[in-house]
Amino acid sequence: MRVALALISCMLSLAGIYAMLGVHVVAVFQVLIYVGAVMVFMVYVIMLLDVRDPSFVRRYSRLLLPGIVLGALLAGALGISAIRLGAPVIQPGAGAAPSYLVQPFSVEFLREYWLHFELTSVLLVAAVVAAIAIIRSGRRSDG
Amino acid sequence: MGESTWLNGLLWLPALGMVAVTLLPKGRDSLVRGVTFGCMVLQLFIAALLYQRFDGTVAGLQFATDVPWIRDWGVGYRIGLDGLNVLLVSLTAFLGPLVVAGAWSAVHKDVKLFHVMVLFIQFAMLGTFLAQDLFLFYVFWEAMLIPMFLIIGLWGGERRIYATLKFVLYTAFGSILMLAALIYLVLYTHGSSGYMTFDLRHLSGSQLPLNTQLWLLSAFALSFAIKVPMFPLHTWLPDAHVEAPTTGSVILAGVLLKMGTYGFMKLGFPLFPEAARAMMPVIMTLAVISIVYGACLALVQTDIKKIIAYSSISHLGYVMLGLASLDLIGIQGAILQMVSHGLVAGGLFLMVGMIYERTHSRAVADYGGLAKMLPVFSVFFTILTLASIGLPTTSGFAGEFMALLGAFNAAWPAHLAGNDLPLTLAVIAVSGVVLGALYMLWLAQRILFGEARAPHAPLTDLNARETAILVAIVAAIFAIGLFPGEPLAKTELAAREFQQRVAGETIQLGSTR
Amino acid sequence: MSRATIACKDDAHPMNLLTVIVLLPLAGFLLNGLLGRRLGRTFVSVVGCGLPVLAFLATFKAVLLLQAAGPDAALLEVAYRWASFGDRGFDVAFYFDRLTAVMTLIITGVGSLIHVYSTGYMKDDPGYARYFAYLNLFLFFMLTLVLGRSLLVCFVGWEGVGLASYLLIGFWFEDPAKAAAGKKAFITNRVGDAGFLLGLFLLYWALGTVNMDEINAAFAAPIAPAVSASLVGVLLFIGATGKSAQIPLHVWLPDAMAGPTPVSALIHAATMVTAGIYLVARLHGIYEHAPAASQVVAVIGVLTAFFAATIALVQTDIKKVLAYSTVSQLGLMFLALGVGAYGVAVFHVYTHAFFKACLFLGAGSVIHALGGEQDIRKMGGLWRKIPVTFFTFAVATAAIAGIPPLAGFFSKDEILWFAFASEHGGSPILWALGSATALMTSFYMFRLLWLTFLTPSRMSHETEHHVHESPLSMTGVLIVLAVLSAIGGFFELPHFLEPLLPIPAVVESLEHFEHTLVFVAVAVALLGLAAATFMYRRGLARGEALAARFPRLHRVLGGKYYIDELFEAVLYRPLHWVSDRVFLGLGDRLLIDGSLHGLAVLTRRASGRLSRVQTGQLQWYVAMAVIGVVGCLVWVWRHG
Amino acid sequence: MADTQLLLGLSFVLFALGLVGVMVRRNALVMLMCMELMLNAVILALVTFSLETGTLSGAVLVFLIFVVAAAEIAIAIPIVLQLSRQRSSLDVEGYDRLQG
Repeated sequence: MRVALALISCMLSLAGIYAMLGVHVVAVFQVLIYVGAVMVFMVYVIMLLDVRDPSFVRRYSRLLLPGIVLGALLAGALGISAIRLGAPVIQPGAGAAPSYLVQPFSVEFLREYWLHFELTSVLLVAAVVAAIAIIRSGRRSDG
Repeated sequence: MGESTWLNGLLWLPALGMVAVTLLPKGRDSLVRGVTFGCMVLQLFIAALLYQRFDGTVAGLQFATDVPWIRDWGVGYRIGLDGLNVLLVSLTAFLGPLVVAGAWSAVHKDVKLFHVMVLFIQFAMLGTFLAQDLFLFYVFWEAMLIPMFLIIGLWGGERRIYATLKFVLYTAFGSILMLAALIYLVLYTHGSSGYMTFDLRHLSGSQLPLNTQLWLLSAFALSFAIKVPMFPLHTWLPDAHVEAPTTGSVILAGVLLKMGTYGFMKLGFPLFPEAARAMMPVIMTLAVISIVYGACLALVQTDIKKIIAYSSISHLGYVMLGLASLDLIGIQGAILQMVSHGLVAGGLFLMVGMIYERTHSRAVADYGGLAKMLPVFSVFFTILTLASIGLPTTSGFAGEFMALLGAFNAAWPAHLAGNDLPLTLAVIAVSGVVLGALYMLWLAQRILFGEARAPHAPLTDLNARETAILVAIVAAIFAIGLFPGEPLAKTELAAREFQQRVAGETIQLGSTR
Repeated sequence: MSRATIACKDDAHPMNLLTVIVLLPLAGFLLNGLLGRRLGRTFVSVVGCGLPVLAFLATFKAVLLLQAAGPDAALLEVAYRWASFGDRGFDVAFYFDRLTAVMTLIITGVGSLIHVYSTGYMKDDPGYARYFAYLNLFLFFMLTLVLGRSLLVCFVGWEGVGLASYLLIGFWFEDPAKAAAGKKAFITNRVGDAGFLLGLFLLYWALGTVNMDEINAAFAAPIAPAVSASLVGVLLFIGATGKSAQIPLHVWLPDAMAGPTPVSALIHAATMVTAGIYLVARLHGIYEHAPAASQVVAVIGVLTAFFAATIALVQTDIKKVLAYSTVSQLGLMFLALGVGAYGVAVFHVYTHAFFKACLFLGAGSVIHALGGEQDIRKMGGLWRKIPVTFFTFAVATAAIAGIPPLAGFFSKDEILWFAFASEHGGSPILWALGSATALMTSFYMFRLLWLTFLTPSRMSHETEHHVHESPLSMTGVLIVLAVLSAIGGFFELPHFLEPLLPIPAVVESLEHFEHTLVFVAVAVALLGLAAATFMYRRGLARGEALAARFPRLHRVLGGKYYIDELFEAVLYRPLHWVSDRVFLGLGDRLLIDGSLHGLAVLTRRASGRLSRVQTGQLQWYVAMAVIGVVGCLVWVWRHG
Repeated sequence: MADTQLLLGLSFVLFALGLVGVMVRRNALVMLMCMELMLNAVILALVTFSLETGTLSGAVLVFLIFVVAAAEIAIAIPIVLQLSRQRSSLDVEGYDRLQG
């Protein structure tokens, strides 16, 4: 449970950063989808499963030390490669900086990327069907 | 155009045969055997006709067909009859009906598939011999493996899985290297001469630097050496022979072993002449080792088929010796020895098959005094033993004699020039003649003479069918033994061309100095 | 030395005669072989004996033709071209000059006599047809050998004769020992043939031809060919030792007695074993220019003669005594060849054929009479029961011992003379050994005569009463041969062959010794007779006493110097051991197969260990992924 | 422009932490949550690049990631539920049936 709360707070702070950067749409949806939908679902599941589970007691797997070392290594490597590569590959946009406010962004978004928007709906439907399939196969196997 | 239709007919007849046999109803075994036998006999007639009309004096391909197949790779369906393969094609066609007749009463388990396989392997073998295009050659070369794998695998003896796996893996390993070398060669000629072709005639024209030639030749040589089989790569042969059914053994010994030597003669040496010349001492040494090694091992075997298998290694050592001598007589001897070994080993395996059908035992120790019980069998067995030893008037002698003569013709000038290796090798090869007599006579004496005993003692002597097969083989052996000039006239031009191509300068024939 | 060769094809000459001579016995073989068993005994004996006689008559006709054509003429007849290579090739051709005439006459003549004899000897043998088929096959190959013009055709006959002797020695194949003797003969011959082949290849490379007359001419030509005559000479001599049972390769001849007696008479006395001498005599051109090779021939010849004679002294089997005597006589012939007396050697072949065939057939008649008994210690007192055999046997024994008027004396005396005085390598030592051999020869021959015929009978009772004289077909032949071996010596063969085979010049200083040596030879022969009579007049007693006094020597001689056991230990067993342990065990099984199986096990074990990486733990996979990513990043830096 | 360096650094750290979390923690749910954290880090990096280069497609992509994240968690949770019911524990080490 504590992990979930920590994660929610982290996501909210991220939303804050986005807002400060002026990308309000993203900030709003971040809160709406991530915190609202995903984390609620996660909290719900955590509450569903009983707490006495042994994995809560022995928290860390055998890979504790190597895990941390690898994490640090990765972060270092990413950092170094970012510094060495210097300016990002893609050139700064020639046009005026588009405003990230809600109205112009959504007009722009739906005019150009309507296809991708529709595709996402297909993806969601697929996800729902998959979820149901897993549940049913689960019931049949123990039924 | 009429000319090449005969050859295409010869090649595609077994394929048609396969289709015909598959369409036959399942249960009718004798019908299946009849159709296959008819197809083989028809093929023999065509082959005889082609052999008759093949003109020894005309260089290059005869009855050739050249149809583009995969155009942008330069691959063509190019087949043709030339001096090198005319005798081997005739041998294959000659053995075809004998093989089918030999297995008349031996195979009872799903006869149809068996005969389809026999036709398939006949088709693949003829294709390999006739192919004048490297790609086509490789396709047929690989196609041969499948039926052989099944024939040994399905109808073989107890350890057939091990034997057939070993056989296929060995050959496949070799041919993969060959494929790599083949592709490299074609790409190289593509690079240097601008157009990509698999046609043998053009490929042999390309000038490759020596060390690439060496690499390519060693890849080709490995694949062919496994097939010959030469000394270090021969262990698959005894197992394959012991476990193969009679038909499998006869085809394996009769024709398949010639693929390796034919490969050397047709592809290996002519494509890479300088490398071939450089590798001659190695090949000659391996050939002589094969002769002596095969003979010695045959001396200590207890299974008749193993003895004949090792004797095949020894005989084919002579072929390689003849080829490696790069002397016209040696090359002609090599070609003749190939045909003679096909007949002799084929005949011996057929006979072992016949005795196996009666007694179901291949161990030498189980037999004795067969001359008393099976007089006709022993007469033929003695004749074939003598042919295998290389007694004059038999084809075995003609082949060995010329191969050794060629080896000496090449060895003496080298000896005078200070390089003693070929001479010592040739002298050791002659000792192979004595070893040959040792093990074959030991075998003949153990099973033919002495007091009469055999498993399931009262044995019936050979029936008409078996006698007819053996009469055909013995007749062919004596024909070649007494009149080798006639077949050699057909191959002389090609052999001379091979010699001049590989030996570089045109050595005056058998020059005295 | 150009030779008037008359191509047989010309009109003055009937259809190619030589090919007919050769093919007649082959026809006999085919007829008897295929139809013999079905058409009964009479058909077999008519065909079996008829065709060799026909061949004899045809030879006679050829000889007459040859005589008409002058002393050193030759009939040449090309049958067909065996194989051709460009402008050159091998063809099957037959060549008939005086040397071949003599040899062919012996082969067909003595051969026919022996065929007639065999009809009696093999009468009740089930394999009657097969026997005559093999005998005719032998004649066919022997004639090919002798009549062949090129070394190749000669080699065909050479190996063919080996085959025929293999079949005939192992004729009663039920008995494994007899079959093994046949095998041993064939293999020992084969070793000799390998030497022959080496010589043939060398000649073909050096001279480009294998025709024997051209070879002689090439070596006689002023510019010597590229190859050393001695090397070729020695190689061909190895072939000769194989066939004519000289020292290293003589082991097969005594065992060859396992075959029927007429076979021993024909093959191992009269014809086959003389093939080696014919070869050396025919290719005298080489040996004239190869003093080293001739020396080798002479030394091995005389050693074999002496060595075989010593063994013959103690043999108890009647056929073994004769076998070793043959080896010894062959040694003498090679001695003659070694010292350049080619004509004399052929003369000895000629006389030896007669009396040795007569001896063997006589022994056959004795064995036939005693119902298969071959041990001379169980014989004796036969001279009254089988008088004709005794008389002919006695004449032949006297002939071989060298008693003056008979044939043996003439040829042996000339050999010893030339061994002593020939310019071409004669030496007193050779003569001394030769004379010792002659002494031993007459001793063991008369010992044989005494023990079998003249001493009081030691036969078991029931064989004694069963003894009967052989039928006419056998005794008739014996008489003919006895007569021939008596008068044979008077026909001066060396001078008949003079133009062809030169008689060596004699060292002047020793010129006058000739007559004294003749007396010495006669004395030696009579001394042997006396010693044998003294030793064996009353039976075995004295012989055994002598043997008892030198037990070790007796055992060594009896054991034939243990040569067979030596070959077994030095050649046969190591070959088996090497092939079994080293090649098969180590080579095939361990190294090659082992490495293959090793490869297979290696791959299986390696894949086993690799699969353990799949632990099933999610985190382990994530860790692997991270290492991968970091690796890529690092790689990008280095190569980026 | 200094803040892009900062933001990027933050996203790398967040990503590394998420990764460490996945590797270290035994509980399946915690692993899922760490994955969510890694996703957020990626979104942050995406947004910073989009801002820096002033193109809109960056933001659009963010939306797609939101959808994907939602779909992913929708499937992940039932799988984890099934696994936990079968193995009667959320411990990841228990799920090792796919062994080599």
